[in-house]
Amino acid sequence: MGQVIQVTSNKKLFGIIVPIISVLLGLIVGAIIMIASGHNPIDGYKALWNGAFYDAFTIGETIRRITPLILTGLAIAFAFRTGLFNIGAEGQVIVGWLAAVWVGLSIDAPMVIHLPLAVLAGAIAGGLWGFIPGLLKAKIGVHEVIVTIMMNYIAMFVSNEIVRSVLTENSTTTDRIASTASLGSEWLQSLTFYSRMHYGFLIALFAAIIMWFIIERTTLGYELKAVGFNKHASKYAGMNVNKNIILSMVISGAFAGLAGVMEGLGTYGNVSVISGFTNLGFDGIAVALLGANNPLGVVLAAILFGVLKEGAGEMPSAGVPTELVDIIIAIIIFFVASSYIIRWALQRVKKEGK
Amino acid sequence: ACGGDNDNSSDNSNNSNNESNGDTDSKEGTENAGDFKVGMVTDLGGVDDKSFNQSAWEGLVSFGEQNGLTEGEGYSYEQSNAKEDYVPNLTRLIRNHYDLIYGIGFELKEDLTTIAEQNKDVHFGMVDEVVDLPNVASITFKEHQGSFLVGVAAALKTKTNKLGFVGGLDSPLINKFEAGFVAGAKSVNPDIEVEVQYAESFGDPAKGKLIAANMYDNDVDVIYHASGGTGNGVFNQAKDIKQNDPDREIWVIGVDRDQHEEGQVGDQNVTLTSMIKRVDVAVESVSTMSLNGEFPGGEQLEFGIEEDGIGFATTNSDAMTEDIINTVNEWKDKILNGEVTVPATRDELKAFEESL
Amino acid sequence: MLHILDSIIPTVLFFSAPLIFTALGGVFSERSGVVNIGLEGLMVIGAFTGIVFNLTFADVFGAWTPWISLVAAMIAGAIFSIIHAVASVSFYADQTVSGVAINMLALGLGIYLTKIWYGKGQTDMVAEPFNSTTIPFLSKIPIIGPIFFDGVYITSYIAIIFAFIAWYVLYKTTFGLRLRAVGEHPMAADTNGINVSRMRYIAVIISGALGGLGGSVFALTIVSNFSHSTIVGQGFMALAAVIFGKWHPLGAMGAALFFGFAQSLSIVSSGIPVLGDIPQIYLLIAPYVLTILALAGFIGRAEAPKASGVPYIKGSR
Amino acid sequence: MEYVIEMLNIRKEFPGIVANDNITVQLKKGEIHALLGENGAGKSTLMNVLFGLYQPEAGEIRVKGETVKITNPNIANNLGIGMVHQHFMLVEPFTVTQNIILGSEPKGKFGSINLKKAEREIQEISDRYGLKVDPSAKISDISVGMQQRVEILKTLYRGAEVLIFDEPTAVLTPQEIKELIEIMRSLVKEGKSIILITHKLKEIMEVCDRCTVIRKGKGIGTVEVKDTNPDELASLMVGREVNFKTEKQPANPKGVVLHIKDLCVQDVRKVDLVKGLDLEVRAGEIVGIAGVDGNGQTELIEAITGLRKSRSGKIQLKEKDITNLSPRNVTKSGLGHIPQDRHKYGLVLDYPIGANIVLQTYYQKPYSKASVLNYKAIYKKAKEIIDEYDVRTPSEYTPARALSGGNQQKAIIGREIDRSPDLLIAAQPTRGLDVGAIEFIHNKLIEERDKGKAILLVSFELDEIMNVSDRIAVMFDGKIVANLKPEETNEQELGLLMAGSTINGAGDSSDIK
Ligand SMILES: Nc1ncnc2c1ncn2[C@@H]1O[C@H](COP(=O)(O)OP(=O)(O)OP(=O)(O)O)[C@@H](O)[C@H]1O
Ligand SMILES: Nc1ncnc2c1ncn2[C@@H]1O[C@H](COP(=O)(O)OP(=O)(O)OP(=O)(O)O)[C@@H](O)[C@H]1O
Ligand SMILES: [Mg+2]
Ligand SMILES: [Mg+2]
Repeated sequence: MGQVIQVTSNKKLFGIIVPIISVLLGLIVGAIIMIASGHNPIDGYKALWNGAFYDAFTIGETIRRITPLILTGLAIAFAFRTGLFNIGAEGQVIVGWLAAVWVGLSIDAPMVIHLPLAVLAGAIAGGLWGFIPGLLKAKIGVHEVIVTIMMNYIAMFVSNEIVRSVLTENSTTTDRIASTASLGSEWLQSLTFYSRMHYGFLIALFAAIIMWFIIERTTLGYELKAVGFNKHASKYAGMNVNKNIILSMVISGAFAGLAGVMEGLGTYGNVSVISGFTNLGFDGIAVALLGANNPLGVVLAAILFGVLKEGAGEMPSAGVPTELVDIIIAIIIFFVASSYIIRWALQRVKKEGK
Repeated sequence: ACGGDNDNSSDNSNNSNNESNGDTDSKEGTENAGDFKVGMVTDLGGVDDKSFNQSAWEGLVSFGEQNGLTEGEGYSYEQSNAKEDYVPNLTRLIRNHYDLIYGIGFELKEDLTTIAEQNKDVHFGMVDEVVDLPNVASITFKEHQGSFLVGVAAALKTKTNKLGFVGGLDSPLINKFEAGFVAGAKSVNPDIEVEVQYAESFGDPAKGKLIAANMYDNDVDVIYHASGGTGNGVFNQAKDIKQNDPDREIWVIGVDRDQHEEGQVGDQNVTLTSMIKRVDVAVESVSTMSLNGEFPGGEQLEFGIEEDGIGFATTNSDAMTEDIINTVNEWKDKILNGEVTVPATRDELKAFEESL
Repeated sequence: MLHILDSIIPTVLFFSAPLIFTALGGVFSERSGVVNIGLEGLMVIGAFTGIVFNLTFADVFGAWTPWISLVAAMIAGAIFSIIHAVASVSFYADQTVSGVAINMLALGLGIYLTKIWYGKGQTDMVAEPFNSTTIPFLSKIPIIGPIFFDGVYITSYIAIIFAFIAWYVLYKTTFGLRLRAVGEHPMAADTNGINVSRMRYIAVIISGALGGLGGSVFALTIVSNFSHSTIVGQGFMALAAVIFGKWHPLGAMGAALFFGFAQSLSIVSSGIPVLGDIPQIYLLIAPYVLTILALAGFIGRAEAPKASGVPYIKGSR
Repeated sequence: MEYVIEMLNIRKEFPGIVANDNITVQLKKGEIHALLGENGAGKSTLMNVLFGLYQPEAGEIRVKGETVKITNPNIANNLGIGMVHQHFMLVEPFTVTQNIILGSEPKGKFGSINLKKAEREIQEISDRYGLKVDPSAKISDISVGMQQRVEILKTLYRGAEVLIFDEPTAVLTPQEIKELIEIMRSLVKEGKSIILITHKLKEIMEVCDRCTVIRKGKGIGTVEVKDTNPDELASLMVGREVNFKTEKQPANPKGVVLHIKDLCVQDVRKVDLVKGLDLEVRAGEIVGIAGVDGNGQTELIEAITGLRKSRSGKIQLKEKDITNLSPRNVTKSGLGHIPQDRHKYGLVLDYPIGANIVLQTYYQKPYSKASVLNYKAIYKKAKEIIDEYDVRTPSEYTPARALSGGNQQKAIIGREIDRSPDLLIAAQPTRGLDVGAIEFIHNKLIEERDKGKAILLVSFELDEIMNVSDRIAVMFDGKIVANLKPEETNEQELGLLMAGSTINGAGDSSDIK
């Protein structure tokens, strides 16, 4: 028994230590790369820091950047927990964005009705975009990876078309949404020197709690995880496997749709024709995996990710190309994924110590 | 007035942002602008996009050098890697007390508007879009005029009477290119057909190549592209055909700047001409106005042929023969003296075609 | 009709070739039990290497440059993929995570180095890209000749030949038998004396080489330079082809050709009078909708190699 | 005496457990040596050490007197050691031939495989030892018995002199067991030596020369089989007396609980495997279904439990028609099911054992309220069942995967019985379990019967059927062909019935051949 308890407490400890070590290693490798390419890593990192935390404005922008990443991270993590790989968060973001703005533009209502309605529209649109691959997976067994990839492109083209021919008269950007549908806040903006920070971060954090609650506390979460682990046993136990697969994709899509809502009702207040993907969905994959597919992990990973990405904007002032940050993030992910080797090394060190 | 020659040199001069070459350059400066600071925020293309970001930056560099400014301090740019970078980039310049800030490209309109509303004491230049604020000078171009001229050139060059137009995103801006081009071609010969396709992307060379392959296969012999990186595929396809069949007469018309270089294949060149948008001229002139205290705030400056803001390239002298240049110039004069009003939208184009 | 084929087939071939190469790489990797969503990143490395090599050595190698560039890209892809192999085979990393990291790292590194070396976000155009050719004799065959052998890229045919070679290797050789065994039941392979780790390393490195090849073929036949927008999503399309093709080399090739065909068709259609009246949006989404329909309609359920995605830890149960 | 294999003082640890603690086994040339021990005693571990899959922490291995280090299976193969694993090591989508030659393929041109040569060699070996296989069949399409023969062929193909069989008979039908025993005998005759792990003492008595007993990781000793008897072996292994003949009072059947009428069920390939079957099970009786694997038992159970649609016919549970209801509704109607394949159906291996205890009831009170789980109640129940059914696990939070097969089975049985269903279907409930565990489970089934529950037992073990059932229904070709009382029949008769003969003479036997 004693043995077991020790193992689990070790597990918790490693759960904290491994990411920290990984981040440090990532930064060290980043420094080495900077030195190798003739830059001063101290200047580089100072710039990175300033880019993310220089003043209230940058902090506000950093939070703004983190917000949708939390949601796409949750979306992908949620699907993963059910054994599904949702590469389609990207498309779900796009349709969520579009739907939220659509409602934001076309309805006239007081804020208490308008804003929730617009938010909901985005979540539903994202959910719908997840429903299709979920349905095909459940009923016909079509691999969700292909369908979600295809749905991304469809989302982009359809959204562009709707912006152009439904929401505007052949223009590339819609009007601003009514203020009754906006997540923006004078107060937050005045606090952060007109950054685009908006109340969406509360939605994102709330979504993380929701996901935690669904997955860990509800019978639905129990079923979803069971289906992810073992379809046959789930069927034996009387669960509706197909329903769970579809539901999982729908919920996942709804989270991603909410990420689009953040952009549509918060950051931009409109929707534009896009010529390429937002990358929110793809970055969400990294966030989810870095966060070990659990809600708290996703929030932390999104923070790390957002801070580094936002900070990167300042790095050229030290002469360092912004892409250094991508390299650093990739290396952090590698080390987290290869935590086995870090554990192994730590255990070695511990043993030697004794 | 074709900008083709200064492109090559500027490619090299602005290409390193880590080692500032401002020190040596500033000595050449004739006057000193004191602590005047001017910056620009690129859209997703970046200052080396061989397109209007690059052109704008060349304008700033030229302005800076002439006024003894240092790169990175007196004049600089902020590169955007994603849509969400626009605001932080604009703000970074404001925080560093820039006096004049350009937003390059229509995508920045919304964000620049917001920031300009919040910073009424800072001057802004909005390139390619119109922002109606007292502290913003809107700089737009009459791309349809330039497109009209290259349309004329294409019509003179084509042997099959079939032309192609490849657009990036189907948007009012790119429609302007389309309308001008079609109008120009049909003005020369109303029987000319123009095949129009949009790739729905400025960065999909594979699609560009597919579209070009299809067009050239359908006897189109001149393609005008207004599609950024997608155009790479168009050039690629034209060059490939040329390489295999050097005698086949097929052409590409470049956009924004002289794309002669892109058309080189062996000792031949498939770039017939390019529609040149002198963002550099515009940026430089607005900067100068601002330095001299004549900032055209709240105004919409439309750079066209007249303002020397739009032109066409004649670098490929083998293809752009004297005759063609002369005819194009005749049409240019007609535009200048108001004899021809070039359509800028599809609706205007329809009317224009009916009037032919 | 013939004319349409005549114009579609060559475009299908050049569009599909990079996908075929990369998807074959994916097949090797996944058949050995290592999920590889890093295909996109491997293509990026290939495109980057192919272009940089071409730019640097065009003067040295002349007309041979594109070919040697491909080899360089294959080597670079192979080396780069070792990272994925080390993480997912030796360090038991979650293979999806490692693949995501590969994608980020490749793009970051490619652009970073481009900026350091060229001082700008994109390279110049290469002087020695691939050009299409007309294959002597074959192109003279009536009907088929002009459609299949006139104005095509040799690389397209190499891709198809590679698919058959891959099929042979996977299904007819001892190496292939072992590789597939490792992907289905690594412990069984282990008890039969097969070195599971080594097989997986080899498979991942092959996928790196083929992904690098795919990326460089894309860059050298279609784009001619390298920038952040050179490879955007092709790797994921290749991944889709792997699954669409049911993890079979010829299936993956078929899927890649299908994608190319759907794309070409949507472009050609807008020139055909009857179809030209269809609103543009339907043509734009047609390739993707067609893929989903094809999957739902005829292809249906596909089972991945059983052990794919699962690190093999000796002695675990 | 010369030993072919000596494992001396072997110690093997896993995190938190010593699986082998100073065990010594010595194998003589030409003998069949049994390895006996409870579930989790460490038998498989010891053999995996010998086969090079695990490295021992201490101890020595000698092959023909020479000390060797076996660091991987390749070395074991080269030393002439072959192993047939407890869980088969076969690549399902591959053919028999491909599985056999994998890793030592005869080479052809261009790196290809010389299949002709391979098939010839396999044919030779298979003729020599009477191991019938279909070389071109896919593993997924052949019977378990043939799969086992493939495993044996694999070792022989590699020239094994010493064969390790890890619980080979657990998954075989009686007929197949008979064949396997013949095969082992012929192997020994050819000079091979065999280590046999089995829980069936009868088999040890029948074929083995000596037997080494392991208890809780420790070597207890080696005995000559001819000098011992099953009772002694059992008590050596468990450390107490074991009662083989299940004690039970005569049944007292009441009303009909399960009533099946004219049931037809198809398998995946849309072939009828249950063909108009009629069956009744009453409250307070155990009905054992005897039959050779593949006569529709699996399909019958799946149809009753709702896992598979039936094509026609009617299934009634007490008063309720449960034909083609969903598994959830069937369960709710009062059915418990101990599935044949515990890993596939019985457990979510990645869930804690505690979470598995509520696999069918998680949505009910008190385990959840308004869809919110109540972990306290869940784990309280889990603890109860773990205690009552003697499930050996570090805690109720341990993942089910970490438990030994026997303990996993006990947890499943505990879960199913605890719900107190009117009808309990027990499919192969004791497969792979040690005698102690079997005794325990049989007693539990009888206890339930005595509480007035109906029990349907499906087993390929005639012993088990004879011992536990109150009534035996013989299933052949998708139908119940006979209803018998265990006291009034014997194994011979059952065997004949299961093979398709009718009770009185050769009436139907003509169309069965
Ligand atoms: N890979 C492993 N990691 C950790 N523990 C293990 C591992 N393999 C076996 N064990 C543990 O070692 C002990 C011995 O297991 P082993 O499989 O050798 O038992 P066994 O005697 O073969 O039992 P059975 O009759 O059920 O097959 C058990 O407690 C088991 O849980
Ligand atoms: N607080 C708790 N108390 C008791 N049992 C719990 C508790 N939390 C979770 N469980 C049980 O453990 C199961 C697995 O939960 P757990 O969160 O450990 O899963 P996991 O897949 O390991 O999650 P994670 O990714 O967060 O590590 C749950 O489904 C539940 O049955
Ligand atoms: Mg065992
Ligand atoms: Mg066991």
